[in-house]
Amino acid sequence: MRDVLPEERLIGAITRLILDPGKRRARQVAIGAASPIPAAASYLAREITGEVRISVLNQRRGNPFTNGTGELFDLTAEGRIDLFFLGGGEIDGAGNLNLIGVGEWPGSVARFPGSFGSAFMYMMVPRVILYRFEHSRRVLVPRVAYVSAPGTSPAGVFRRGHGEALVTGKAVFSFSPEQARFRLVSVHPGESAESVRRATGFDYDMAQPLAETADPVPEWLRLLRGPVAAAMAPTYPAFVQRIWPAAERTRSA
Amino acid sequence: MRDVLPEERLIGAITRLILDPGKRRARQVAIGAASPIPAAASYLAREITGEVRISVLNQRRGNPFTNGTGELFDLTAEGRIDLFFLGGGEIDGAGNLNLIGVGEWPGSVARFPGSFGSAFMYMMVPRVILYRFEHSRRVLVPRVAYVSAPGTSPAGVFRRGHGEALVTGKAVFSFSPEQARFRLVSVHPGESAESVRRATGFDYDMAQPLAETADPVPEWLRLLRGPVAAAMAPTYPAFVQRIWPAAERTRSA
Amino acid sequence: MRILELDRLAAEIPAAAMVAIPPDNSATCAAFVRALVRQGARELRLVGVPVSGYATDLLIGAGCVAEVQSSAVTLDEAGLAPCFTRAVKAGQIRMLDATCPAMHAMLEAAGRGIPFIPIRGILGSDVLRHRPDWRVIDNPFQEGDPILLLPALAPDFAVFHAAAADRQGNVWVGRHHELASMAHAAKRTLVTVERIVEGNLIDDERMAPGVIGSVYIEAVAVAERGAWPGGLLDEYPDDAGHFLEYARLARSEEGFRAYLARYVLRVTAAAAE
Amino acid sequence: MRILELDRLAAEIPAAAMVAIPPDNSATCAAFVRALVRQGARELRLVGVPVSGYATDLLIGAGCVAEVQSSAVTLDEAGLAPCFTRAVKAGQIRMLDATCPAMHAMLEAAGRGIPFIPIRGILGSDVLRHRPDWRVIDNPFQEGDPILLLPALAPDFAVFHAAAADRQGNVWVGRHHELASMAHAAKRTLVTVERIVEGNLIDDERMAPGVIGSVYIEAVAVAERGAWPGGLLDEYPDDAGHFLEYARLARSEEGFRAYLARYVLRVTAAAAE
Repeated sequence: MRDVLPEERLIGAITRLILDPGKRRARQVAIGAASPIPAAASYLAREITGEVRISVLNQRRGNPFTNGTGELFDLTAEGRIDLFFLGGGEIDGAGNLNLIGVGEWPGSVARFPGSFGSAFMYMMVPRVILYRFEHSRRVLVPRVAYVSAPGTSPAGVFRRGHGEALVTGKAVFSFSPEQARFRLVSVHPGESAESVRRATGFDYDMAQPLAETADPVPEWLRLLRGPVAAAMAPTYPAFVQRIWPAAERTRSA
Repeated sequence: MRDVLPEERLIGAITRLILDPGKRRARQVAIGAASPIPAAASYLAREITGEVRISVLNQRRGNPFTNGTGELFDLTAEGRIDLFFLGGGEIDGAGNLNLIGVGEWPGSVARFPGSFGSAFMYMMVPRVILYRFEHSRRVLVPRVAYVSAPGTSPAGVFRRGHGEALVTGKAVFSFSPEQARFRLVSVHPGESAESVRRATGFDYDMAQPLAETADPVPEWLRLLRGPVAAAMAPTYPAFVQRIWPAAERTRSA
Repeated sequence: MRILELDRLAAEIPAAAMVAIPPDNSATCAAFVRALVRQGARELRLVGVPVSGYATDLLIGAGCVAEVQSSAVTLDEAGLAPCFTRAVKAGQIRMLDATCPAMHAMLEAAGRGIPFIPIRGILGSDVLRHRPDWRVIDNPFQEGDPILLLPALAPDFAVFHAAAADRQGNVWVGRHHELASMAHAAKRTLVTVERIVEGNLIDDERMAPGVIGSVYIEAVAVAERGAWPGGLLDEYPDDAGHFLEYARLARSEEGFRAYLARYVLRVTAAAAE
Repeated sequence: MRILELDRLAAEIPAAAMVAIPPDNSATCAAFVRALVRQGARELRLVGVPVSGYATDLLIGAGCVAEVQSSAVTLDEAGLAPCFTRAVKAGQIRMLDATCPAMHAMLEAAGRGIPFIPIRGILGSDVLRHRPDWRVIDNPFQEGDPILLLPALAPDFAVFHAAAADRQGNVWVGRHHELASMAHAAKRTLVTVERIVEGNLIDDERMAPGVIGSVYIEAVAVAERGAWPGGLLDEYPDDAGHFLEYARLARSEEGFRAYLARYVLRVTAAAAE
């Protein structure tokens, strides 16, 4: 079997978070558009447990929505979606997400596409995993310029959950809503406590001892390179072709 | 051509009300379930003007609703329905409708089926014509036992229209929302001011002079017995067979 | 999603459950309701979407019902609903009167996960006066504009009949979009179908718009002609003669017992659907 | 309902109209928008349902837009929307930021004829802080529960593409139920279609669930492949290569002019669709 790819390690790390036995079971997982890494982690979790349903926005086949593009939000409002993934142009140390821009409102210095559903989903889904591959002081800032979606809410505000972790290209953080603060849990191979600290604009706690992000176990790699790649190919053809080219998939099968 | 039937006269009277040039044009007319007389009047108005659209609840073919049984109410709330028909187990002199019952709530003495959409439609459709064939002191009461739908509303309450007329098996009344009071406009052949007064439980004004309800003009009769009967046959087969049996329709065509 | 026998499906409903069912012209779950009667269902709280018909009257007559929330209970062309009318006069059931668009709106609010929804009209109706759970407020966007707010209504169960389900639990209801609203609103949804089809109904662009996704569906049972005496889309028309027979028999207690014996309790291959 | 030529249909939109259009993956009205550009449409106020894509970016670049109300403007896989990004940084358009379920809910409220609708979440977002037209109240049904109310949003026009219309003006949109919400919400609805079909789409129980009834439709024009470079259901996939070409060209003013010249302004038989 070939070596673990960085993408596969990220997928494995997210899969471990999804399957965390201390958390609500993720039976219904929704994936935003154009997020192949979280999608792959969800497909892998489905292969492992056999009980995860996945809704990928804008997926032509296998998309369970028949009531228009608003149905995901109705399902979420009702509490029928267990887990969602979010990112952001900026993420700060209190878990706030900025998908709007920087500079004078609504973005005179930098303008991101917009908030999408984040202002709603972050508060209404019981479990949210934050994912952003770019790990830099530009993205991970002390304080976001604008809050698309708040990391925490005052008592009395209806909210089902919070971000529970942040996965980047360098590390995995957990998040404490009580302290509104991240904790560095593991660094990916090739990174260190120092390299992560240098690349991170916000302050955070450190797990003691600090772990290295674990590789996916061989069975997970087999599942990724076989059934997960096959399930993802129709929706993420470019990603699958890049990470798991057909020849590699055949060899793994 | 055979004599005018009482049903045809009722239909003609309602058609005149629909086409009243002093009123908002009735382009979109909705018909509740099981009301063949108002339906026939609407179909006749459509034949005459060529611009009336008719929505018949529960009609299998020709029903424009594709968004479920609630769509009529959404259309109405938006102001897209111009004219509707209502009746009631009791109708009082102030135009209030009772579709609930009599006696201790919700109907220890008499229980009608229920309010259906009346509490909403009566206030949200710009034009409502009241129709009840039975003209008796049991139906036309001084004061309804319960108000399913109020005849008038206090200033400040959002309301698009009121009942503009009441057509019964004996007579035609107009309604003044300012006075919350009916005025007897015409009596059907065979009836008189006195016979109507005797059969009516509520007080009302009288038009001077009191007219006799006019017969439909011959062209209207031809339309009724031809295209209107044909258009109605799929939805109201028993009614069409009784009023315009096939032999009669052929003769008129 | 589970595929069960009809009687097992009906056994999912516990005593005192709040159950939303469609009226006679909207793919009603008549076979399911007959199974409920056979099982001696008790203290049900029925919800009409937005009105109620034969199925509700049958359950009332058989003593299965504690409460009805609806805009009307009617046999349409066949006249008044006899068991309902008797039960209301005798004070044997609680009747929560409503009005059609309010029933739709309360279910819509539940399906959208919002705690309440405004609705125009209704002010001045005695229906409102008898609904302490409904609230009139001043429109926060326009002074001097009173408007009614309705609370979300999330029944314990939605039950209806449909033409087809696939093995993933997707259910094709066609233009009966009100059934999707019921399923979205209810905590659990049980469905009887004419048939189970192979493949995935959602993958077919011609079928998908009329499908309720399996995420909303708890269990399905096959019940051929399961809406009878109601009709189902273009599959079969309603049985007007049977509604008249029911209305005639149910006018008396003895007649109703005879109807039950002939059409409901007799468990033959045919009656078990 | 009228059946018009595409350019006549586009001419229905006056200057400063508020126009709701779907994003690239939801049967977007791309051919219609190119016709708008050719006609020099001005001061449009665009509404994204719930986000905006190529069609909005094209109109912005061509100087047709005064305001965008949307949850995002994006070319998805092809990256940032270049004309939008430039125009926001330069302060050339008013941007009313929203969030997806709020866009859906505001349109839903208009389509239901209610003046406002509640929505959960969003409290604490700067999106809310920049929307003085949104209001937070205390839930009248539960003390100490702040909740956001959104006003109904009724655009002057909804415009989208669909597979087919019949001559009565019924339009089949399939599973794109969000297009029905747009049509219900808007004062007038204009539609481009792949084809006009004979018969009545509503009479076919297989088609009816995906039909928007003619009562909502003002006018229709045939525009074959009218969603291109977007896709349409199972009729044709989106043209990912063209989105990339657009994104690349539109990165500069000159490139955008070249794109207009090549794909929008050139009125040949093909370009006129």
